[in-house]
Amino acid sequence: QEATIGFLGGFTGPIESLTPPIFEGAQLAVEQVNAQGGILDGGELAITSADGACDATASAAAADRLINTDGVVALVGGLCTGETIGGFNSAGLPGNVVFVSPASTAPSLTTLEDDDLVFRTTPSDALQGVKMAEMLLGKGIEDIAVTYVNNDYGAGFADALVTAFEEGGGTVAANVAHEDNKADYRAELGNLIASQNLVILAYANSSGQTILRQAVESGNFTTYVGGDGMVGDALLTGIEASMVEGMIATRAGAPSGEATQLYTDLADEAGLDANATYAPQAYDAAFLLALAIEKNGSADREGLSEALREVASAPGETILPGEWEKAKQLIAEGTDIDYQGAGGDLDFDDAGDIDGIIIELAIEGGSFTEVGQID
Amino acid sequence: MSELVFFFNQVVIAGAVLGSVYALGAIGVTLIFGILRFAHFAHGDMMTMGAFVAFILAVGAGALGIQTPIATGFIVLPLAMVIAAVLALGIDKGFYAPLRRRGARPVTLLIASIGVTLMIQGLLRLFFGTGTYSFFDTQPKTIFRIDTSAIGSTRPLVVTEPQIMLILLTIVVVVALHFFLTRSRLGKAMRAMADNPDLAQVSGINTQLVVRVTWIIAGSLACAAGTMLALDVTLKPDLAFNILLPIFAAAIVGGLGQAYGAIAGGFLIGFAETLAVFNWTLVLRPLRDVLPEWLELPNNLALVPTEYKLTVAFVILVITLLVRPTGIFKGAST
Amino acid sequence: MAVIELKHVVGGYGGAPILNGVDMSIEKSDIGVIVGPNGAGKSTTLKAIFGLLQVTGGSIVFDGEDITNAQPDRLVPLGLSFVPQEKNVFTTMSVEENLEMGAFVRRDDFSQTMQWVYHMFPVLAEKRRQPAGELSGGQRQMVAMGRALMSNPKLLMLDEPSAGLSPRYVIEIFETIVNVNKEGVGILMVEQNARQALAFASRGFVLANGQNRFTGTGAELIADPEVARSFLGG
Amino acid sequence: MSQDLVIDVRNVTKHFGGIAAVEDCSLSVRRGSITGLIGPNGAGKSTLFNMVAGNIVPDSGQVIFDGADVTGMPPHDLFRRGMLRTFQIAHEFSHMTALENLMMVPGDQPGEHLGNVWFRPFSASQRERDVRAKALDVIDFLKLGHVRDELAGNLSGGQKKLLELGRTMMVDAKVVLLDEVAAGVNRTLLNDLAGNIERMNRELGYTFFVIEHDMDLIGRLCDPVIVMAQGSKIAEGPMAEIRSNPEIIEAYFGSPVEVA
Amino acid sequence: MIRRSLGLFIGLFLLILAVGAVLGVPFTTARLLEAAAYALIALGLNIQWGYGGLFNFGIMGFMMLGGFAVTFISYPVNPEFWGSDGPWMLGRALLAFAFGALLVFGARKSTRLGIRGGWHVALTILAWFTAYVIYRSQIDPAAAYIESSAGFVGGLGAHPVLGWLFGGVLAAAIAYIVGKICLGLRTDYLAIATIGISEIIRALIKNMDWLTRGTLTVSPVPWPSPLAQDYMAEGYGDTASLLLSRGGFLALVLLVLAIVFVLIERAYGGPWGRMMRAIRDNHIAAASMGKNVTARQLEIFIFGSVLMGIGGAILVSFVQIHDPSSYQPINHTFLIWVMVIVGGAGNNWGALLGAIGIYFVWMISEPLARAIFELVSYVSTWAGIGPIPEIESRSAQMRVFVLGVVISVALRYAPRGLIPEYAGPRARN
Ligand SMILES: Nc1ncnc2c1ncn2[C@@H]1O[C@H](COP(=O)(O)OP(=O)(O)OP(=O)(O)O)[C@@H](O)[C@H]1O
Ligand SMILES: Nc1ncnc2c1ncn2[C@@H]1O[C@H](COP(=O)(O)OP(=O)(O)OP(=O)(O)O)[C@@H](O)[C@H]1O
Ligand SMILES: CC(C)C[C@H](N)C(=O)O
Ligand SMILES: [Mg+2]
Ligand SMILES: [Mg+2]
Repeated sequence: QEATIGFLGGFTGPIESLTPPIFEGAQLAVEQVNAQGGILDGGELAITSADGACDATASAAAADRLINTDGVVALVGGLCTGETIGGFNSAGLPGNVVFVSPASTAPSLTTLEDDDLVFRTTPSDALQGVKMAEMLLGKGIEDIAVTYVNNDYGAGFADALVTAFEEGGGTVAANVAHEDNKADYRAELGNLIASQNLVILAYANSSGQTILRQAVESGNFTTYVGGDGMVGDALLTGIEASMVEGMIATRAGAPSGEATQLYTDLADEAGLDANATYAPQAYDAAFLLALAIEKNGSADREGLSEALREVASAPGETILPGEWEKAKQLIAEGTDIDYQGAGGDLDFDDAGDIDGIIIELAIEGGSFTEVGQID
Repeated sequence: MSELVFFFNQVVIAGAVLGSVYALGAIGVTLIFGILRFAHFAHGDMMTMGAFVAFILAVGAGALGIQTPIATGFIVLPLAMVIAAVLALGIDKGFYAPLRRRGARPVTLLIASIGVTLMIQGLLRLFFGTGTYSFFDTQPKTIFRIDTSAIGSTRPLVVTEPQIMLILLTIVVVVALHFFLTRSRLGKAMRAMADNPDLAQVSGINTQLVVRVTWIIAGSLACAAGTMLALDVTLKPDLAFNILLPIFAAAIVGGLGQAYGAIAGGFLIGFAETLAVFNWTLVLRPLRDVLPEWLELPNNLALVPTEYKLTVAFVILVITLLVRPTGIFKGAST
Repeated sequence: MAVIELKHVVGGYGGAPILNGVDMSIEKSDIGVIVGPNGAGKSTTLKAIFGLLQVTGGSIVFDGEDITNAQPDRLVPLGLSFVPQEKNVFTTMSVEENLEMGAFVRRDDFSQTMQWVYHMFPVLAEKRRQPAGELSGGQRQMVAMGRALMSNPKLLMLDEPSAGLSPRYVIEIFETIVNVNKEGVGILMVEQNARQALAFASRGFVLANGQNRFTGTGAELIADPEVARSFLGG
Repeated sequence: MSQDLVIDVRNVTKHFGGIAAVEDCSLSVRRGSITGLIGPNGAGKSTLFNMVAGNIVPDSGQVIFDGADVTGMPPHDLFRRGMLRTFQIAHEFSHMTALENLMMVPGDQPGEHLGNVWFRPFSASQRERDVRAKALDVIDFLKLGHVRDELAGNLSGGQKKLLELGRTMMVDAKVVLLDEVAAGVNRTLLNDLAGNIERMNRELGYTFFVIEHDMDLIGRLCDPVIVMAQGSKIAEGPMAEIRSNPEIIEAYFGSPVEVA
Repeated sequence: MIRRSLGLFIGLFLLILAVGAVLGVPFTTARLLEAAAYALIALGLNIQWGYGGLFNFGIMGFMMLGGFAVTFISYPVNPEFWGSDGPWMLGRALLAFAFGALLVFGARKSTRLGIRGGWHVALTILAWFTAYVIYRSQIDPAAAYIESSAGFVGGLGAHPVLGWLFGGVLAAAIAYIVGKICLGLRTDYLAIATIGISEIIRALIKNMDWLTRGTLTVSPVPWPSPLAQDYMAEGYGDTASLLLSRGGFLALVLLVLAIVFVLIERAYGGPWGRMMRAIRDNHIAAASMGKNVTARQLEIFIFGSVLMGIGGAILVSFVQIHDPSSYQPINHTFLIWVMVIVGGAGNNWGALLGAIGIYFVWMISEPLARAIFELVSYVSTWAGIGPIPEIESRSAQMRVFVLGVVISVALRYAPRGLIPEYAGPRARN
């Protein structure tokens, strides 16, 4: 019996350069499932993608195609939060389809009415914001200027960060929203110079990069900080690396544990960048869905959400990235399993969120390098 | 004094740079409108395409080991402009000329140019993917930080090499264009044709030639504008499409068909955008101590919040049009 | 030798032909005047000569050269010049620039010609810097003629040059036309001020339904009672 | 005043930039007359018409129409009050057929209101038939029958002029302003037209205010004739009187052309 | 002409059938529904441009107004807001607004009191400024309060069809104001002014978080007809419920479209349409022939905008999310222009064909591009060059290319549109 899962992501639009590696992450999981015996009774697991364009409305049509034309069992995606919500509400909820987003981080997803169908393999920005605040305060940074892209992601993230930072005793000297996709942000930057520490919460392919470059050129700032949307090496094209050496960033990640190491090896083997933003999370999402389908015993949508919860959370025998054969075996035997992903433990709470790990990155020698977990 | 320098950096330089890009783009839009009577929507993507041409040339030059004192992007610009002009002629021949021959209305040409814009966008992404490129990957971008402590400022005056070049180029283009349009036979023929194509034809003006010249000018200026923009920011497939609306606004505010109008409009829109969101508190700060207690400076004294930045450009546009319905320089209309 | 010769020209605007076989022949010394009812094809005949519409039959020979369906930018340098009936000035350009455009195909110094035009129409000299769009109907007509004369044509074609002119200027325009003709420029014009025009025409053509009805000298046509009644208003 | 003035222009002035097109001009048109307006090119005749018909607002001065001050009133309101004009440069509706050009003229067509179109279609179509019949009559009279269904943009220059004139026959206007209708119209047809104008004046009581350069026509139709030069009225009287005024002859008529 | 139109519609029908066969009936139903909403909007533009010659490039703004309207009317009531001081404060802001409006109005009419020239201008500007300050002084705290206490004002919980109507009304009201200000402008100047206004509307809807939740999006917006979930709850199967629910919605939209279509066809065929064409052709002459050009253009502008508002509302109802940031000139305003021009401006059948046809092309362009790429990739692999990398991204990005080609080809062979405006004698009625 065969099964198809969908991938919904912004192949065009503001994160178009982040999307392909994320998709490859998901594909990697699917390849491994197929290489290790396939799904159910030897069927092939397929993955098919649609372009949600990081936009709620475009995503509605894309999700509709995946769900009602391609008939996918479940979906990895969307990436941007608006994309996930748009796709889910218009096609996911009516179609009773599980969405596992590897990247939608906005807090608004937590409260979405979803019939227990929406999950994510990355922690909410409610966490990332707090962690970022703690990290900055820990480094002795006492005042920041924040600029965020004016969407659910940026606004939610900024909100969490600012609250936490102020509660922790820091000063937010300026907090300015900006619109995506402009050629020039010098004016916005002019309103941010009240602090020398600039926090940019935006997408690397779009405003994030331009703002960073123009900030560097203006010479008004000394420290640069970015959120998950900024962590892509595309960010640094056209910026003299030495000027942003030491830029700090955060994103969801996993501690350097066994699972992460395993994934890194797998990715290297497949010729993928193991550090690509949200690629591990996408891998996890796809792998989890495969496990859930296996657990559910059929390529039906019915019951998948419970199955997903079961395979993802403790108790159970630990399954690590790539261990499909073992997992399949255990499921067949009726043993409970607990997937420990490349991006963390992945124990879903009631809202389908995970309590994840936020890692710190820094630019060293012209590219992002992991510094370690923020605790 | 720091405040003044800050103002200069934030408003004068930024506005001039933005204004120059808008102006260079808007000249092409306005000339095409004048001669061919339609709003050329693909102009933004012609700019991007031109920038990619320059980029390929620059990379090629780099690969050949050619080292240049100023950024290679500038050195290759003339060649890139020639290629862009040829491409523009090709686009006209392929997509607009057949429609003109069949006597299509301006709006049809406008929609055709939307078609062209979509095709260019698709092709650019096909060949260059969606990533960002920079002219300054291999060579550093020179940033001049002029120490202004002499006038008592703690901030440097910051201006980059591409910005200087861009402003210089704009001046050169403006002057050259002025002489071309008012002195040369061909320039006058262009104006005549913009005015009354049938009569121009009757006067023995080779209208085909005028159309070709228009595309050459528009194409090469688009290339220059795109390349300059890419040098100033970065190169990506949606580089100029995003500034298409302000460019059109500039052309319209200036008066369609009026080259000088386009320049004025470009700078008007550019400065409006930067001024509207400029935070006056930063300039007024030295007055902090003089001001009475009750008149405390708020944190943000910008005319509008930054999210309404583009809105300001359009409000100016609408108001200008209400006062002068065909733009500052009394433009043409179909 | 005829400066222009039309042989059984057939043509139109894409639909049914408007000209159904027009014959015409003008010497360099001639003033030819075409008259006829509205919609007869008079303007169309001039446009056909000037390559502004598709000629599907017959031939047009100018100064010994076949110019059937030739484009205007080839005809003007040959010495053909045309003043259309409507929209015949560049409204946004100054009067002077309008005249310059008339001399577009000339490479030599045309200031003499321009002086001559200003001399003929003193109003234009006064308004030389003003956009032609701001002139009164009659003034525009003068600009249009001036523009056409600037190319030093061998044959000047005029579509109702006197329309909208005050009597005094009608007279002046006609005098100018006669003078221009004396200097060796053939004239072919359409006129509704038919009596006045035929009075000095050496060739007259009455066109109706895209065909020649009567041909003769101006005086002959005026004298013909049939022509007078049907076409010249009694 | 003993005379019944339907149009009374009082001291109007209109400047375009630096040029005074009309300068402190006063003139009037008697009800039931056919008043001519002549003058050299650029005298300001058309500009004056534009001000009377509401297409241009005067800089100063007043326009009185039928006893009411209508200065600056938009053209469509003047039309409703019974004024109709033609244009020197034909203003046809080029993408509509000749017939439609005429059919759109009558005011107050019920079918021009969406409410009637949707909810009272009968009254609309009733009127439509009448309008059409009338338009067909006018078309025939103008000898435009063969181009009835041709787009007006494709008509010859003179045919457009005829259409322009035809509009005035579509409605019962109190006053009709004709701006050089004769220019470009075949003389034989023009004779018929002149006859018709006279008839409309006599039988239907139309008042005509006519700009014309064709002196035969003016002479035949108009009394009185007003002469304008450089933006203001310089003379008024019957044609014979005007013709004999040496100043006007010099400025306006010129001497006949010598035959080559 | 009739033959050709019929052929084109049959072709379109076949295209839809083919899409249905390849991509499934539920998918096709949904796209057909959206296409119908776009058709409504295209008809609105056809009225404005095709009949009225008004170069409206602010379609997106009116669609957004419709989207906002239906969200506001049909989204469930937010008790947190109504239980707080919010309504109070909003009421005050509303009063302040009314007061401000009165001030401005008064200043503009001050000529009656003999205040003229420079003083009049100065007074007007002062009135505008005072009104702005007064309004801001009330709305800013209200907005901040609502955002922090209740999130946003929520909806009214009424039936979505009421929301569509309100979308039309709201669009009409704004169109009235815009028209009053801008309709004096000619062609391209009007175009850019309306683009400007739609950008302003977008900025407002996107940033008035207290009213619209701005970029945080509102969902799910309710449907006017039963949802698939409802049918499922009644025990229908998955596919059946989906078909039933979408079919129901589609029927409703088609009904609206049909009514609108008949109404405007009627109007256009008669004297009203003739008058509008006359105004479009030559407004100076039309005015001299007694047509109140300004009023008529305003009428037509509002009429068209109402349809845009309703269409925008239907689209939001259907996708169930109101996301102000997903509105882009390129796929709202320009796409609709493409529909009307390719279809045939001035001809309602043309606009209908163009809207549905272009929308379907747009929808299938991605799978189509992907299929082409896969073929090429297959060939290149076979030829030893290797497969095309990143097929998914590239094909997603190529969809714009496909649309571009379709536009160019269509215009090349039918410059006046597939079913052009009929100019010539109209049937005797
Ligand atoms: N729109 C305008 N802008 C500037 N000047 C104008 C404008 N319209 C007319 N004029 C000027 O006003 C003067 C009067 O023009 P008007 O058209 O009224 O003359 P007219 O008496 O009708 O002449 P004609 O008999 O040649 O039609 C002319 O000198 C003309 O140049
Ligand atoms: N552009 C056009 N397209 C189609 N038909 C046209 C076009 N121009 C003119 N016609 C038609 O051709 C015929 C002849 O027109 P033409 O302009 O030659 O007449 P004319 O003899 O100059 O008349 P007039 O004295 O009124 O200027 C008319 O019936 C007219 O309807
Ligand atoms: C891919 C990510 C940058 C998406 C982002 N975290 C969002 O929620 O929108
Ligand atoms: Mg003619
Ligand atoms: Mg006049």
